[in-house]
Order: sequence, then C-alpha cells, then structure tokens
Amino acid sequence: MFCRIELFFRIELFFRIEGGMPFIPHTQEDLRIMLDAIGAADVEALFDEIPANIRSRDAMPNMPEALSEMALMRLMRERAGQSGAGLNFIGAGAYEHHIPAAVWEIAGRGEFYTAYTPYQAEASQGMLQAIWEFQSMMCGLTALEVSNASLYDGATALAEAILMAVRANPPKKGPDGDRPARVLIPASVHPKYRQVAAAMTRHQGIELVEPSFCAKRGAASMNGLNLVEDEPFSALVIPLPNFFGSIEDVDTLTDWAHKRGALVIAQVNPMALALLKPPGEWGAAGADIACGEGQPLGAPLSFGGPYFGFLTCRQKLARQMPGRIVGRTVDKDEREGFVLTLQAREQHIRRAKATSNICTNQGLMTVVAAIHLSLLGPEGLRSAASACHGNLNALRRRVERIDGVSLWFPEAVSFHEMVLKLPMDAALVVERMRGEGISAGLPLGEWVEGMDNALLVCVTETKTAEDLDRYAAALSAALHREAGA
Amino acid sequence: MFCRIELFFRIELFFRIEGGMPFIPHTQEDLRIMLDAIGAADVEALFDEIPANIRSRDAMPNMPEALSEMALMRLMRERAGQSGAGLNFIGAGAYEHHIPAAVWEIAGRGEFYTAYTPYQAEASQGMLQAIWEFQSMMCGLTALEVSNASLYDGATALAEAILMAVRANPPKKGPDGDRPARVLIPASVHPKYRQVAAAMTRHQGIELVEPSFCAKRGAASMNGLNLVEDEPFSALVIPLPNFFGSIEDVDTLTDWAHKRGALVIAQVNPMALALLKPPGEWGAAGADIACGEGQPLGAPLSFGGPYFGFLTCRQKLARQMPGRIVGRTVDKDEREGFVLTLQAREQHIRRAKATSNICTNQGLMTVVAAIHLSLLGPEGLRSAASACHGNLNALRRRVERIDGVSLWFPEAVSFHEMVLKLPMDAALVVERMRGEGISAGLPLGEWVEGMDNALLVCVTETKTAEDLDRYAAALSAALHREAGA
Amino acid sequence: MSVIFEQSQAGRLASLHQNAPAESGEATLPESLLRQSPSGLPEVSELQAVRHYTRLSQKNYGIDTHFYPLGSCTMKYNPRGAHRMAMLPGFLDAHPLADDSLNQGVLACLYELQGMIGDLTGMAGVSLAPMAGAQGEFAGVAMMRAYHTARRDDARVEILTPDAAHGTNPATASMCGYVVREIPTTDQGDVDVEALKQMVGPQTAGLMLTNPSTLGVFERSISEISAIVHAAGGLLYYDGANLNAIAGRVRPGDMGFDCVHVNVHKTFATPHGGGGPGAGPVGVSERLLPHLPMPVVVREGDEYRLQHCDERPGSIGRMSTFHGNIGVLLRAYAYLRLVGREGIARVADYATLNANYLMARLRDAGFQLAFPERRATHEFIISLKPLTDATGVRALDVAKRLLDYGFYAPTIYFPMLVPECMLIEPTESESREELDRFVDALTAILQEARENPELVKTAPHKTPVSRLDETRAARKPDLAFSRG
Amino acid sequence: MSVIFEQSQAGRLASLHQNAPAESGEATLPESLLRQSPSGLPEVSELQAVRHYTRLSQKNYGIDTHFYPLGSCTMKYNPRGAHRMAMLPGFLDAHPLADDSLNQGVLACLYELQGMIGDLTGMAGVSLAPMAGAQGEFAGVAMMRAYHTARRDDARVEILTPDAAHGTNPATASMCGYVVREIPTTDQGDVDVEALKQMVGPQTAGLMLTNPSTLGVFERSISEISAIVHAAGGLLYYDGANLNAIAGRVRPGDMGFDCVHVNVHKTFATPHGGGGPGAGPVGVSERLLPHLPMPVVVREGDEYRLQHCDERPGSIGRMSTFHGNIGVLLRAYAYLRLVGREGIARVADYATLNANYLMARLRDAGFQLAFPERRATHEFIISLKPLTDATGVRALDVAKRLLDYGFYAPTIYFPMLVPECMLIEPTESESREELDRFVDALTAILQEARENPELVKTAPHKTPVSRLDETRAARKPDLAFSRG
Repeated sequence: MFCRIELFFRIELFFRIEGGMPFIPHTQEDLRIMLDAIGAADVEALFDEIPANIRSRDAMPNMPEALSEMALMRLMRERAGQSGAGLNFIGAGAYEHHIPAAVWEIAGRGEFYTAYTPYQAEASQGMLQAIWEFQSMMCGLTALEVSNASLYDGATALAEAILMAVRANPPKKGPDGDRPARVLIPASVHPKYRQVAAAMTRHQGIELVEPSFCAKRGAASMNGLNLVEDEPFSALVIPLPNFFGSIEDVDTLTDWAHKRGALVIAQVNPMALALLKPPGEWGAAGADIACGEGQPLGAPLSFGGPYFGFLTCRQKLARQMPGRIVGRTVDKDEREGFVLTLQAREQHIRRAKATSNICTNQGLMTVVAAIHLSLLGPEGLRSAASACHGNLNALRRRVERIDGVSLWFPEAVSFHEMVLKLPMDAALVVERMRGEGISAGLPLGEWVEGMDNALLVCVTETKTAEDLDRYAAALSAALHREAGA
Repeated sequence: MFCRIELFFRIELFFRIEGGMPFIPHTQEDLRIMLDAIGAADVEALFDEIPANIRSRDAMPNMPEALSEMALMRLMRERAGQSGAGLNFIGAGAYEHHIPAAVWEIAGRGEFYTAYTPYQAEASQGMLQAIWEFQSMMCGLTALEVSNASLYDGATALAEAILMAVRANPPKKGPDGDRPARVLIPASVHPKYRQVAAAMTRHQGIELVEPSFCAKRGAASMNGLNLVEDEPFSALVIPLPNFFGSIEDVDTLTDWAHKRGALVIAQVNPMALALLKPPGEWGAAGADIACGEGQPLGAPLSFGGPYFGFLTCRQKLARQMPGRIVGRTVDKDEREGFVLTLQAREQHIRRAKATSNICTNQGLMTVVAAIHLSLLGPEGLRSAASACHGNLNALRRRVERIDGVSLWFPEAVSFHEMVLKLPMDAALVVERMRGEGISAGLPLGEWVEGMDNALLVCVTETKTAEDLDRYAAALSAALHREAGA
Repeated sequence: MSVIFEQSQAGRLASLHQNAPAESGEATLPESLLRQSPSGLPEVSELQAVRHYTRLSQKNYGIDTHFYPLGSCTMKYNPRGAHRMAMLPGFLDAHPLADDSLNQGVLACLYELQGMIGDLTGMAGVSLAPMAGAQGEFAGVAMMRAYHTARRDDARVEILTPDAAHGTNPATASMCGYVVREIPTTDQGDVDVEALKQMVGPQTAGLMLTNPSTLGVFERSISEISAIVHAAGGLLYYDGANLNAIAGRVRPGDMGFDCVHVNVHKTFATPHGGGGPGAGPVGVSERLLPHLPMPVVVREGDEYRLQHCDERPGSIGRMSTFHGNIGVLLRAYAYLRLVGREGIARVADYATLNANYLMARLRDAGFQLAFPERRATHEFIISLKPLTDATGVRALDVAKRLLDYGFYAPTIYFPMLVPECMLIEPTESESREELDRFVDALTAILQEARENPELVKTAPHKTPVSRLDETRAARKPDLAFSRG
Repeated sequence: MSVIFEQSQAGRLASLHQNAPAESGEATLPESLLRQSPSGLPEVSELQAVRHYTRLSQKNYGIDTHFYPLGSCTMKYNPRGAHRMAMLPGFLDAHPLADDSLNQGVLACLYELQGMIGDLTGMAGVSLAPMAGAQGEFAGVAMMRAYHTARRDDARVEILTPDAAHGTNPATASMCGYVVREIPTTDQGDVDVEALKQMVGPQTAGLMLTNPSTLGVFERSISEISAIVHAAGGLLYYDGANLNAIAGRVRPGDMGFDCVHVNVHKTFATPHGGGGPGAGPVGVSERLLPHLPMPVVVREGDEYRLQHCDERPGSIGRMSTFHGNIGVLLRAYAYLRLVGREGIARVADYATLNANYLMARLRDAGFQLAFPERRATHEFIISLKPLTDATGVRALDVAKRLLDYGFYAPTIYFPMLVPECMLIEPTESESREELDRFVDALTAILQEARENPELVKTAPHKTPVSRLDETRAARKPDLAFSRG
C-alpha cells in the first residue's frame, strides 16, 4: 500500500544514467533523431577523430559531483557570509561608494548581460549606444576628445597608456642605434600599477624610471624628477590623487614634461575629477592621455574585480588607441546609429601589428558606468566627491587628537585618503582594530620601505559621523592597549 | 586660498530652498514655463479650489526628513538583518522553498514590474500571455477547467470560493422564507482561513459551520460531519493537506457532499498536488472548485506577503468566478493574442452586482508562478514535493527516538507537516530552541483549545540531514534541560 | 509568439531544480492518494523558460519603458531602490509566524509606516492589513457597519456613492450587505448637495467619496457634505485613490472623513506589477479605532509586536492569512523615507502642475475639456465627442493609436458621465519634455483622424499584435491551454 | 532614439544620490586645483535614466532573447543563479586588500576553481589572475619567455601560429617581443606538419595552437606536432577558446601542451556582457610553475591565503591591480559546481552533437561545407561562395538577413582562409527545435537570395536601424557627444 521513497529518486537516477543535465535540453528522443540525421551510431562516434591514446574521461579529483541550485545557493550564502571587510577604511585603488540600486538592476538585464561584443551592429544598438555615451562621459570628465570602450582595469589602462605614448612619441635613434624608450612613472604612483606596467611593457624595450617622492607632501618632487631627466623620455605619468591620496602639482608637472618633449599621461580617479581640475586642462597645454580605474563609477568592491580601465586622449592620438571604439554613423535611411569603428588598429584585423592584443574588454562595466553617471548627474558625482573629502577631514580632526597620531606627510593635500603616522607598527594596529569589526586601512610596511608605522586610510561618502567616532575610539584603544601592555 | 566645505553643500541647500526633489524632474525654468502656460502665478494658485480652512501643510510628527538612497539602504540592511527565522521549521500556511534565481530576475524586469493592469491589450501582451499560461498551469495542477488571474491570498481565495459556491448553489427557500446559506468548513482547515472567511462572508447571510476533526487522524471525521448534516448546506470545504499537515480522505468526503447536493471546495497546497490526487479527480465526480495559497510556487516568505490566491473551477461555474480572467483570441490579422475577458462579472462593469469587489489582484505573483513552474517543470515540482515528504519522515524518525516525544495524531498521514506531542508546553520548547537559532515550529496552544503541548512542525526540501540532526539535538536538549531543572 | 506549452517536450529533464530528500526511507503516502494524471506543466530547459519570459516581457509597456498617463492610476516612477531594499534576504526569509523578537527590523518599518500614513491622512489609527484598495474599502465599510452595529443602530442599510465613483465602491458596499444609492453630479463635477440632502436619513450608513473626485476636480463642498452626512448619523469613507493630488496639503481627516484607505501603488510609488500586488492600508478616526482589521503593529518600550484579534475584540477581523502584503508595504515605506516630509508635499505640487500644464496645452491644441472652468487636480478629462461626431473616430481608437506613438493610453470611458472621455494623469515624475511630446502625439492623431480616419480606427499598427477581438474572446472563451 | 545628453536639462536636480559629508568643516583643497569647467554629465531624473537604459537594452539581442550561433564564442546559457550568487552582499563588499582572514569564503571558491581548471586542462598549476583570454595568452607567452630566459636560452625569438589562428595569438606574441611566423593549413584543415618541421629550430620559442582549431575540426596530428616543437626546444601554448568541444574528454596536458588559457565566458558559461568582463585563467605544466602570474590562492591547513610575487620570484608578475575579475570567476565556479564532474563531459557531448546535427541538416539543405569530410567539433564552417558567385549575395548579407528572422548571426569572414564563410556554433544549451528553426531560416534566405537578392542585400529590415554605414563611421569619426 505504501510506495517507497526510492520511487521519488527516479529523477536523480535519470540524471545519472540517462543523460539529463541542467543546461542541456535534449530528450532521449532528440538524441536518437539527431544521431540518425548525422549518421552516427552514438555520441562517442562524434569524437572519433580524437586519437584514442590522448583521451581521458576521468582523473578529475578536484571536480565534485553536481549540486542543485538550491544546495549551491546555500553554500554560496555561507561563503559570502565569510567575506567582506566590515566597517571599511581601506582604499588604495578600490573604493567603497554608494551605487544606486537601479544601476545593476538595468545592467543585469539579459539583453545587456548575455550579449556578445556588438559585431552585428543592427542587433546591438543598445550596447553600442550605451558605450558611446560612456565614451562621451569619460571625455567630459577628463576634458579630452577621444575615449575607448574600456580596458581591463586601472593598472592595465596605465600600461596601455604607456605603450601608446611610446608608439606616439618613440625615442629618437641614438648614436649607437635604437635607444630604449623611457617613461617616468613617479614612485607616488600605486605600487601595483607600477608592477603591472612593468610586466606588460618589459618585452617591448621600454624602461620605466621611478623618480622619488617628496617626504613632506607625499607627492612627486621636482628634485626627484630633475635627477632622472638626463636622458630623453617619451612620457611622464602624473597620478591624481596618487597612491598616498595626495594631490600632485599637476600644472607644474605637465608643463615640465611638455617642455622636455614628452607626452603627459594622467592617471586619475574619475570621481575626484568631479572636484579637481581635469587632465585636459592641466598646465598650459593639458595632458595628452588620461587613464584610470573606473571602479568608483558603479563597480562594487568585489574582492578586486571586475572593474574597468578607461583611456582617453587627444584627437591626434586616436589611431594609437588600443581596444575598441564605438562611433556614431547613419543607416541607409539616414537614421542615427552606432558601430564599432577604427578597427584597423585591432588584433582581429591587424594581428601581429595591432595596437594591443586586447579583445574582450569590460563591456558591461561601461554600461554600469554610463547608468551610474546618469543617475548621479554632475551634481550627484560632485556631492559624493565632496562628501568623501569632507569625511576625510572629519576623520583627520578626530584622529589627530589621539596622542602619538599625526600625518605622515604633514604638507599633503589629500582627496579622500591620507597616510597616518602611528606610534607603533601599523599592521598590529590594524589587526587589533579588526577585532572591533573595522578594516582600519592599509599598513604600508610591506608596500613602501621604511613605512612600517604608516597607515593609509580612506574615507568615502559612505561613512557617517558615528562611523568616524567609532574609528577614532577603536584606534585610540588599539594604541592605548600597547601603552598599557 | 582654501574653499570652505560649505561650498559643497549648495546642492543640499538647493533641495531645501529651491524645490529640487528626487523623483521630480522639473527645473526652475520648467516651473516658470509651465505656470505661464497655465496662467497661474505660482503652484499655490493651482490649489485655490481647496477651501483654506481645511488645508494643512504641517503636523506630520511621524514623517521624517528625506534620506538619500545610500542612507536608507544602510538602514534597511540593518533592519533586514533584524528579520528572518533562522533555521526554520515553521509552516502553517507559509512554506520555505527553493526559488530558482531566474524567477525574480525576470519577474522584476521593468516591463512586468512597472506595468498596470493590462487594459490596453495590444501593449500588454507579455503580461496577458503570462497570466494565461499561469491560468493553464493552475488548471493542470488542480485538474479543473477554468482559473482566474489570482486573488489576494489563500484565505481570501477560500472566502471567495465560498461566496461563489453559495451564488452557484443557493439555499432553497424554507417554509419561513429565505434561509441562510450554510457552508461546512471543518475545524481541520487553517484557523486563520476560517477567520478570514468569516470576516468576508458574514455580511451576506452565510453561516459557516465547523465540524470537528478526528483526534487520531487529525482530519475531518465522518462523525463530525454527520452531526451537522441535519440542515441543507451549499458546500463543503476540504483541505489538502489540512492545518495539521494531515491528508484528508478526499474521495469519501467529496462523494458524501455531492450526495447531499452540495458543492465541493478543495482548499489545496499546489505543491502537494505534484504528488497527490488533484481536486478534479476526487471521488466520483471531482471537486467543483479548487482554491489555495500560491505562495509555495515562487513567493518568498516575506513575513506573510505578497503571496497570491488561486481559484479554479468547472467550466459551468466560470461566470460565477470572481476577479479577472484572461482569454485567448485573435487580432484583426488572425494572429493569436490575449485579452481580459468575461469582464461583465467584474466591479468596473457590474458595480454593485459584481461577483466580487476585487480590482487589483496579485498580478506579478502569477508571472512569478508561471516562471517558477516552467523552470521546475513537472518533475522539478514533483521532486521538491517528494523531498519535502521524505524530509518530514526523516525528521519524524529522529524525534520519535526522543523520550516523551510522539505524534499528536498517531494515525495521521502527513505531507510535509506534522504535530508533535511534547512532554511540556510547546511554547517553552520553541523559546529554548530559538536560542539555538532554530524556529522549531508553531506551538498550537494559542491556536487550538487543549493543544498546549502540541508543536506543528514543517520540513521542506530546503533541509539537509545535518539540519535535521541539529533539530533533533536541540529538541532533546530543550526537553532535557527541563528534566534536569 | 508560441505559448510555453508548445515548447514543451515530453521527457525533457533540464531542470537545475531537482531535489532529493536528505535520506531515503519508507514513505507514508498510500498509493491511493497519489496523483496518476499528468499535471500538464511544461517541460522546457532553463534557457527556454528564461528566453520565453524575457521575450514576453518585451511585449509589455511599463513605466520603465513608456509614459503611462493612465488616469486614476497614478503611474509614477517606482524607485528601483525600494525594490532592492524590500528584496533583502532578511525580509524575504522572515516567516510570518516566527516570534516577534526575530522580526524587529520589519516590524519597525511597518510601525513607522502606520505613523506616516496616519500623518498624511489625519487619522488616529492605521492598519496595514488590507491587501489592495478594494480590500481597504471592504475593511472601511465593514468598520462602519461594525460601528453602527455596536451602537445597535441597525436600521442603517444604505451606502451612498457619487454616480462617478469607482466600481469598487458600490461593489464593496454590496459585499458588506448594503444597498447602494448613487448621488448625481452637477455639471461642474461636484456632488449635487441638494440631492444629497434629499437622500440622507436614518437609513444612511455612510457615504463613500474620493476627493479629488474621479472627475479630476476637487470637491469644494466637502465640509458641507461631511456635515450633512454626519448630521444624519452616517459616516464618511474616503477612497484614497486620488491622494497623490493632495498629500501633504489637505488631509481627509480635516475634511471630515471617518475612515480612509490609501493605494500604495498610487501615492506611494509601489509598482503595480501588471495588476498587483498592491496594498490598501486603512486609517480611522478615534471612533472607529476599536474596529480596525488585524494585525496592527504596536510599540512597547523598544520592542515592536503584532497585535491580534483577541486584543481588539471589536475588530472586523482578519483580511488575510497573515499580515498583508508586507513586501509591498516595505516598498511604500522606502519611498516615503526617500521623499520625506518636504518631498511628499512637492509630489502633490508637481503632480498638479503637470496635470494643469497638460490640460492647458491640450485645450490650446483644440481638445475639449470636460470641465473647462475648473482647475485640474492631478488629472483631468478631455472629451473626444466632437471628433467622434465629425469623423467616427472614437476615444478607443485614439487610445490605440497612442500606442503606436510610443505612449500607453489614458483611461478611457471612465468616468462614464463624460462621453468619449479620456482621463489623463501625468504624475509628477514625468518631465515637461515628455508632456510636450505627448501633446504633439495627440495633436498629430487629431490631424490623422480628420484626414485618414481609417488609419486611427484600425490602430494600433506597431504593437506585437493589432487590435484584438474582444467579442470573440467573450463569446468563445479560450481560458487555458489544452493539448486536445 | 535620442542620446542621454539630449535629454539633459541644465539645473535639473532630480538625483536621489546627493550626499553631504558627516559634518561641515574647513576643506583642504586649494581653489587652484578645483574643477571650473563642466563635466558634461547628463542632468536627467532617475526615471529618465531608467527608461533610457531600459529601452536601450531592448534594442540588443542577447542569449536571453535570441539564438546566438556565433562561432568561436560559445554563446551558451548563462545561469541566472550564478549571477545571483556572485552578487551576494558579502562578495560585493569584499575589499581586495582586506586581511585574508576576512575573505575565507571567496578564497575557498577561488582555490577550488583553480583545482577544477587544473583537472580539466591537465595542468599542474593554475592562476586565475588574467582578466580575459587575451591577457591569459599574454601571461602564457610571457611565461614561455620567462622559462627560456631562466635557462639562458635567449636565441629563441620566434613564435609560430597557424594561419587560421585568432588575431589575439599573433598580437600577443608581438606584445611579448616575439616575431610571429604563420604555419600553413592543409586542405583538410590540419596544420601542415611538413611545413612545421621546416619552420621549427633553435629560434623557436613556442607554438600557439587551439585545438579544436578555429576551422571547427580537431587537430589530429597534435601528438606529432607536440613532439616536433618540443624536440626543437620550443613550448606549446594552448588557446582555450574551443575547450567547450572537448572538456572532460581530452585534456590539453595530455596533448602535450605546456601552458593553457581558458575563456570562462565560453566553456564556463559566464556572461559576455556585450564585450566583457571575462576572465582568462592560465594553467601550466610543472616546468612553468615558477613563472605563474600572481596572485595564486594557496591552502594551508584550513586557511586560504593569497600568494604574492615575493613568494614566487620567477613569476612574470601581476596582470591587474588586484586579483583579477573575481565576480566573473565566481560565476564560473558556480557553473562548474552546478554541472559537476558528470555534467562537464556531457557539455562537450551535446555541444558536439548539436554542431554535427546542424552541419548535417545544412548540408542536406544545400549549403557548402568547408570541410565536408570532417566531423564538426562544437562548431563548423559553411561557405556561401557559390551563392555569392551566383547572386552577388554575400555572407554579410545573409548574416544581416538572419537578424530579421530573429537570430543573431554566426561569425562571418573568420577564419579568413575560407571565402564567404560562416562559422556556426550552436552550443549544447539550444534545443533541437531551435536548431531546426535556424535551418528553416537559412533555407528561406537561400531562396530569397535566389529570387530577390536585393531583399537580402539591403537587410536587415526589422531591426531598430537598417544597415549602418561603417565606412562613414571610420572616415568621419564621431566618437563622443559634443554640445557644439
């Protein structure tokens, strides 16, 4: 009278034995019809061109059995619960900002999310127009004329900017033939950016020279620059703000480089540009190329990615640009439309002579940025930037009251990040504050020689007065505990 | 040289003083142009027909100042963190099931989410077709011919089913004129359903009679029914499963009611119908009306709503149906399309004589259900129902091993809910288990007279063997603590 | 486009959502109870289902895609932020019968929402339980009945409504066992006060009214009306359908109403979801407090809890199994917090500004206004009668043609008092540019109707289907898929 | 459709996203550093932005809306569940420089993903750092270079690629400072082994190959090729673009490759997002282990941590500021967990079944196959040369016409070896019915091309815009909005 529960297992059995699979719609009937049409006895036969001696269907010790979506969602919720930075004051290239809810609600729509690169323009107008609007916004923010459709992230964008600058402004031949191209990239540029730039440019005969920074301002020093100007260089990189959160003297640096025949590459935080002078207006002539990390424009922290790199330049450098570019044109009925353009620079046409090997970029993230910037508008972005800056100052006022705490660079002008000098090892302080649920900042000991007691602290618009109070109290307690111990 | 931070506040000021507002796109320029076109001096003038003595622009002590989306999101994340049932074993009409991620990703698309009732059919084919498919699925699950486009929830669906049955099968006039319509609604029906049905039907001269249930099976008893059959009745309600999770003898009950000239209203859990005999096949002739709570078909628990009620019936009862119905038709080019139909039953046409006052229903939830059921398919729904049932039995085996724990209804046949008999007050046990992060079930003391030691426990497919072990251990500890105290 | 069942193939097992029980064992279901017949659910792959419903969605106009000037429906922007907040995991996981201590977060939101709605309506108490406007109406009328009954004032068997009222008003009064009588309307769109005076009496249980009325004008005599009904021993019920026009400017309580429902999908920007879910909270004056539907959220110290029927024995009872459409209420809560005290009044200001602007522009474009002497409220009515007389083009045709121009159509043929009418409500969230485009479209259609009436009569032409045969749908109902 | 800037109005302040600092106080930015010029960002309301981008999305084909048989791109279903999982708050809130102890959950996923990719490719070590396939290629070639350099084998200056290779292969080799030489292909689509033998030598750094090749066939001589290159002292690089055809059936490691990249948006079903983000993890054999790009996730006891450059001094360095496209990798992880060990092999089975079925049906419908003697792998090539010769209708025209039939177009004019070619890849997630519909459409277009070639040459006709003028776009670049 009672059925056994095993009866209910028949589906599971079906999966194992008969070939059902979550994302494969074929019935057994389909399989038969299709093999008949092909003229093959079984699926095995379809692989008969693969030499038997190299085939292997097992030996996957790290590949577990399938999970249902329900089971995996539960696992992933647990794992997500074991991730996240708590009350976070770390920046250093990745910034916690408010992202309007509408941004990802729209960017996640299937038509954007599951499209490929818009090769068939007529069936991809949504993506193409969004990218073109993104390009326009990046041009506006940087005050330059041409933008590409994104690169991987801020660091690779800098590397591509360097390669681009060297192509546009190659070294003159020296007396002994080819000279290596030199690019000045001050030590105030984010250390990881410098590492990536080195990794990506080292095979093309480019020498990256790293002038030192000023100990008082935490920004590139003219002394440092003058020390390395003995040989010609193709370009100077100017970060704004730099790794320490400090604002460089962009006008002076730009004019200095231009005077020496070099191009200027601005490596900028796009949100900061809502407040600060844009690259196109630096110095007398403006920077030639701007690049940076797009993450502050709508990308969640996400443990480091996906973010996107942006790259803009003067009109005259457009054909040196790496990556995709969208252009506006008309259809045969004279209606406006958008296409990928200037493709002769790219790998799928130019192959070994392309401006870059980049193919897939961070397309969806540019849609994210376009929506994000539209929702914020000029005043929304400006108010967020202002709040970041105001909050940094508010925290500074609090922590400067704590005994033994001061600014590492006493004369630094900061945007939303600053370096604190602590009376003890910053890593230990951070560890203690972690116990209070606070990620207190980035201890610089492992990043910069001699900065063991330095803590890079970032404050964005996401922090309230209470958060800042909590930070100050926790910092004070962490230092005090040392004193008492 | 330094600007003051107050400068950055000008936006905030603008909002307060000049009239900017999050969801209002008007500029000051717009305002001027529009007032000019209207011929009004200011906005105030537009309200000049409202007598001055009743106007009030203040006195809103509970209405706070506006928050930015960022600030509100943070508050709501905190509040969401203070909500939720932990490891949950409460059912009693709202069931925790896995909902495929795609369900809400699609239902939340703006085209569905922000549409109104599909009055203009040609611009609403998506919604209309989805509802029609939903209707078809509900007909399939219940084995009846006609479905409406949803009611508010399971309890109001039962109330509407009762009203409908009384309209279709009104009491014969007695010797003394009109007799009240009687409907039998066994005490094994969810108590809140009975309360709602009472509240919604009491003004229409309907008497709800509540036959008692069998103490051994926790299901309607023939004895109970025979006690109330002295007077004619319009309909009998048969729950499946009932409030106690027990399965009623639907065939016998259906035939019993039909023999007495009454209609049969099936009040069913739609997920259970993947395993259990559908209403249309009960007894010799099948139930006449089926209704129930649609929540198990894709609605999250959400503290009780939004869910949706469904209602299906025999063809011959279609014009007694309350609420909207979608029908398939053709356009002028003979292409298939969908429209709201049989509207002559509804309030906007029939006004005081309508079958119900319902207007807005739970439209989006029917889209949710259609997507959910399409993603699960017949086998997915069946496997979930089977897993629920299997897991209930697995928990039963565990808890029956605990000293003093037994089934309250020893002969009950249960789907995914059961009533445990505990050796002490169930509310106290639940409170103790809450300390372990477990919502152990619903203590029935406040719900049913004399059931202080009874605990209604639900197990769905979401629970693993470990969860069940954890439950059993916590229950054992909660009881043991009493013994030790 | 094919229906999902036509994409089904027997034996397709492509679901990710198969689940096995935690362990095997004896089942306890007698074979006789098991289902033998197929459920008829479609057998499709996840991709097929996703693609099908994604494509279906694209065949639908929503606020997110089109201007939606549907009079009486207040189709304003539905903030995406509110959606995301209401869908936070803690809220979604909250079981309605779990202990209140586990749900302090959601209860806090609901408690504050009760307070805010009380403020806006000028009512002494609020219940969030009703799951839609019509259920709110039911609750309201049931409370009025409970009030009279409690006072043993049993002769009151009539409810009055204006003849222009929403159909839900008379339908609700009926469901509550009342006889409905309709009050005529003056040619200026006001309730005919003289007629009202004749109609009230000891048989009057109450009056149901919406103000601004469904005619798009503010009922100027409201204080007098209120006095008349109260003097006769009746109560006043406020249908909150049009609250968006006056929120923060004038409160139903100050107009003399005893009872109010609000439609959160109108004034509080919750999405309508193609037909719901909505929510219809009710507010009441002191004297109806004992009768509020349950549950109500109360605060005791720092703790929130649900108050149930046994604590308010005069309650009309429960409106739903649990506590109402909480997810919708959370969206309304979020909206109110986002606009705040200042914002909610601006909503009424700009909704009214947009309506009056649009009305002025359409008048200038040659359209006939139903009440040319009156201010528009948040909506207004035009009549296409002259056009129909001249060309045979009806309001329905113009509505269909608007779809081709990329607009959803206004409400047509409601209220029934105005022939060939369009009830137009732009809401505050549309820009002036969009209103101008709408005027341009209507003007162009007017021209088309004169020059080529057939084009308009056979509209729409650009939608996924052309005009559908509603008569056939009703005559030969095809209400569900059948494999036959 | 207007661009967002054309909807902007100066002075519109409709953002919900204004923020003020926690408290006021002296600012520290010199006026000289402040921006004076406008940023040019659009000033629109939230509704305008939402409506604009929602409508834009509707003008785009995606897998969720259309069959997308884009050869070489593996446009299979992107599970929505993976999206939701990757968007869980904890993952989104994780700062890349926070202490590893705070990020054990995400690190566990990444560690396991490394292991699964190692299994599938037969490689000894995996780094997830590269952010796209091309960057994976860069990492691979850079590791080969680092290997030779470490052995002071500095004379190796050439990289070989088949002439049918993806453009990224030669472009990457160039970026790594190598000279590229292209190996010819036989008329059966194989690498010309005799030519290869002539080309290898002490100058050979390595060979970049994808197998199955871009010609849609399996390179049968792979073991011989591998032996030849290795004997010459070179290394073999595997371009994982076509891994979907063989995953779980044959591993690059077993074919003799030293280094592999995989495109997670192809084989592992992560969305392509209209051009990215993707991820291009690299796997290496033992001898390249010291050179892996950083970071790599390691497990020590129950703890996971990131290994950085200083722990692997031979590393080619960093590919990104942080750890790569984590959100994308989490989606790939979710996909692999959902299909599991059994499933991943079935993927290759059914992808191959679909391709061979479609090839057989198109052959029967009269289309010319590029390699009629060969099995299709997960994709195959048809040539429309006969049609072009007869009617002037080109592959491009047929591709555009397919859009009208509701299909995205296959890849055209790649690989360049086959004239007027279409590279067609159906993937395993499409149903037989959909493939049949695609055959019907191509057959109908064939007919149209013969009867009414103009119709096809001027296609598409049903898309939001008709054929766009690409020449004009390149000649007069209009690359950004200007208010001028």
